[in-house]
Order: sequence, then structure tokens, then C-alpha cells
Amino acid sequence: MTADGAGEVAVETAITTESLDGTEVFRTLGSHADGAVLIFQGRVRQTNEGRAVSSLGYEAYGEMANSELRAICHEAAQKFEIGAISSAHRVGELALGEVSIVVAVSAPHRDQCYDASRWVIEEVKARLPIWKHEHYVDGESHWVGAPDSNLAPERSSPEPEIR
Amino acid sequence: MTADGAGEVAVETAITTESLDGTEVFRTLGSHADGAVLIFQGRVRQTNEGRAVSSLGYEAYGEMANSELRAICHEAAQKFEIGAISSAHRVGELALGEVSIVVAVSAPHRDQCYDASRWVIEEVKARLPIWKHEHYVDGESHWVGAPDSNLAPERSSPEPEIR
Amino acid sequence: MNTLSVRTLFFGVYAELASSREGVAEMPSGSTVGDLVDTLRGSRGLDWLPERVVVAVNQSYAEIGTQLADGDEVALIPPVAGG
Amino acid sequence: MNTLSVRTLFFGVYAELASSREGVAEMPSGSTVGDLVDTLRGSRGLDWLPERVVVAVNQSYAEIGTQLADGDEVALIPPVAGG
Repeated sequence: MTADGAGEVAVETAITTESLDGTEVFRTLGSHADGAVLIFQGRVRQTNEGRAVSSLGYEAYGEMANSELRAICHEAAQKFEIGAISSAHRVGELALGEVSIVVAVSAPHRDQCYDASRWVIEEVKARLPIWKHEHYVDGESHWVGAPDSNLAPERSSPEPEIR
Repeated sequence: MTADGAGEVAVETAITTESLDGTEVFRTLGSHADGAVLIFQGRVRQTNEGRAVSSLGYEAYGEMANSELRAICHEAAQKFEIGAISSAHRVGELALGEVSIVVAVSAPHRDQCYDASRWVIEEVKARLPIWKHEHYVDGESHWVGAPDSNLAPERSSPEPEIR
Repeated sequence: MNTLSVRTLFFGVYAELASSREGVAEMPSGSTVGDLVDTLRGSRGLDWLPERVVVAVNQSYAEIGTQLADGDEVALIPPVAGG
Repeated sequence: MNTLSVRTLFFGVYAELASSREGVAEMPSGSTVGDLVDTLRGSRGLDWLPERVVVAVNQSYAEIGTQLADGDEVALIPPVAGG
């Protein structure tokens, strides 16, 4: 965890291979000035764009990913009236249902808490140098967002030409 | 806990005197079809409308509060594409920082997760027959939202007339 | 029968102002929620009840015109403050 | 000096396509990010690089016109998919 303050806002971030759920954060996040706490978990879904997913691999540009995540959290601390923010992104191989990201925010009031949480997730998806390799039940795999799916080199076999 | 299903949506609610935090829910809520989980905690703040709060008492019309909370969750399950929803409200005496309410939602996608969570909180605040007795550091106390603060019978002393 | 009997419940600031959490009210058959509130306000010394009081009958929010039935549970609901 | 040397990093699908996660590129002094990308695309067989490739220099997103310095760490960033 990288911990520091943005003004008076406590900021903690991590890029980690260890399993996440955010429950520890729930007990320590925020102060008595904060009436609202919101924790978002992103989890590995069993389907993506109609394909049955068996597992995911997340690869990160580690140092940059953590510094971007910290930058996002600090920006959130300036944009929104919040008391504390903590976010961690998992990397490595994840099974279905495992938590890939936690974003935890505490704030005096719920409006700012929801708005900050939502904003951080969108920024993470736009900016964090992390890549997702989806493994499908049918044996294929694919880098999500790869510019052209024909480029994905791990297709286990070409489409059958004859049925 | 009152557990049942709204269509395929798992719904759990409780009005409880026991301490809440929502961490258990984090581990059990949702299925592999849900990529987003959001838990909102409301906590006792140290100030309200500029007054220093020492503690809170929540009183509920118990059976009705739980049936209203269940109704809200079922309505959320119909309005939003969610997979599961669990909400509990604490009653009794709460210290600063203690959790008064937990709203936990899982959904296939984050948009619906945030929207449902937010909607439930607003409905709870509008409809749940629960009342909050604030105790202040200065020794006074007040039922929040009482129609006229002059009606609050527990003022420890009248305002001093002479300074 | 010519009268009906309902159980009345008071919560929060209403319970304190009424110095009571619970009571029984006898009303003429056919009485509505509004009739009960008027009776409580006038004859029972609960003149502090606001003009538009929120009422639940048998644990559901009710309209002022809702007819009461014998045995109903009628709760006077102060402004709620959950969450 | 007349040349500068940068460390190049490849991630995700780029690493697979390049069959490499890391390299070193020698460029003329004064070269920009754009010059490096053109060189990589042309002379190193990385012709699959998209027209608008996202690049980070020393772990911060950089513009195509950013000047490189000797010893920079230059990462080619495929479309991100965190969260």
C-alpha cells in the first residue's frame, strides 16, 4: 500500500497479486467526520460480450499503474468533498467471482461519496495501464480491447472450415 | 434477516440491534453473473447541522420498518438490473462512527449497481419508519425532523435570558 | 356493531409528547383515519399533532380517507429520519 | 553525444505481437516519441502498431512530440482494460 495525504484526505493505493475484498478497509476507512462510506468491488464475471469466461489474467505496468491510481485518487480528493479514499487493483490470474478492483471512499455526505466513487472507477478504466487477458470456456483467449481481434495470437485453433 | 427472491433477485433485509458493517455480505453477495458489487454504509457523524453530536438513538416501528425495507428492495429489483440486494438498518443507541445502515447491491454491470444503491438510500430516507434521537455534546438532545424544535421535550435547560 | 376499537401507536417525538407509546381508541363504525386523528387531536390533548399527520394502518402507509376496521393497528408516524 | 539510448517496454497484446517484453533502441539526439514509434514500426517489424499508439515516458503518458532523453523508459501502451 502506498499511503499519503492529499490535503487532509487520506489516500491509499495498491497494485497487488494478493486477493482483495475490501473488508479490512471497511473497518479502518474514514473518521467520525464521515457519515458515508462506499465500497465498490469489481469482480470477474462469467460472461463478457456474450462469451463464457473461464478466468482472467491481469497484467500491469506496475510502477506506472500505482502512480496513476494514486494520481486518480488525489484528483478525486480535490474534486470531491471526501475524507478518505483507498483503491487497490489485483494483478495475476483470477478465477470467476474474484475481486479485481476495490474502490473505497468515505465522505461527510453521501452525494460526494457516490460521485467520487463513480468518477474514480471511470478514470481507472480510462487511464490505468492494466490489461486483461480473457480465457474462454471454449479454450480461446483474447486481450480485451486489442485493436483488432485478428491480432490476438493465442487463438487455439482456426475456425473450422468444414462442418 | 428476511430472505426471499424478487424474480431471480436475492433480497435480504433486517432491522437489528446488533452492530453492522456489511463485511459478511461482501463475501456472500452476488453470483458469477455479477461483475459489480457496491456496499454503502451510513455512519454516525460527529456533527449534524453544525452541532457536535455525542451519540444517536434510532427507534423503529419494527415490523413495518422491515416490511418497508423489503418493499424498497423488491422495487429496486424491478427497476434496475441487479443480481442481489441486501440491506439492514440498526436500531438502539449508537456511538460515533458506528454503522446505522448498510445497503449492498450486486449487479452484472456497475451503472445499474450504483443507480440501484443510490435509489434505495433515498427511498429509505423518505419511507422507512425509523426515528433518530440525537444527543449533543452540550447535553441537549433532539428528535431529528421533529416538526418544530420547540416541541422537543428533552432540552436540558431553557436558553439563558441574561448574559 | 356501532363502534370500532383500534390500537394506536406513538413513536419518536410523538411518543414523548403524548407521554405514551400506545393506546386504544373507540370510534363510531365507518370512521376514517382522518376522523381518528381529529378525535385524538381534539379530545385527547394531542393538539400538537401537525395538520398533515402521516398515519400507517396495519403497518402500511394509509390515506386520511382510509376507513378503519375493528382491531386495526394505527400508528402516528413523525417525520422519518432513518439512514 | 549524437545518439540516445532508451529502454522500450511492451505490455499485453503488444508484448505478444513483438514476442518481447523489453528492448533497447538507439536514436539520434533530439528524437521524439513519434520518431521512436516510426522507427519501431518500420525497421523492427512492428508494423502492426496502430496509427495512434499510446506511449508513456518514464511512467507518465507522453505526447507524440515529446523529446526523448538518454536513458528514458518508453512503454508502448495497448488499449487499457483495468477495473
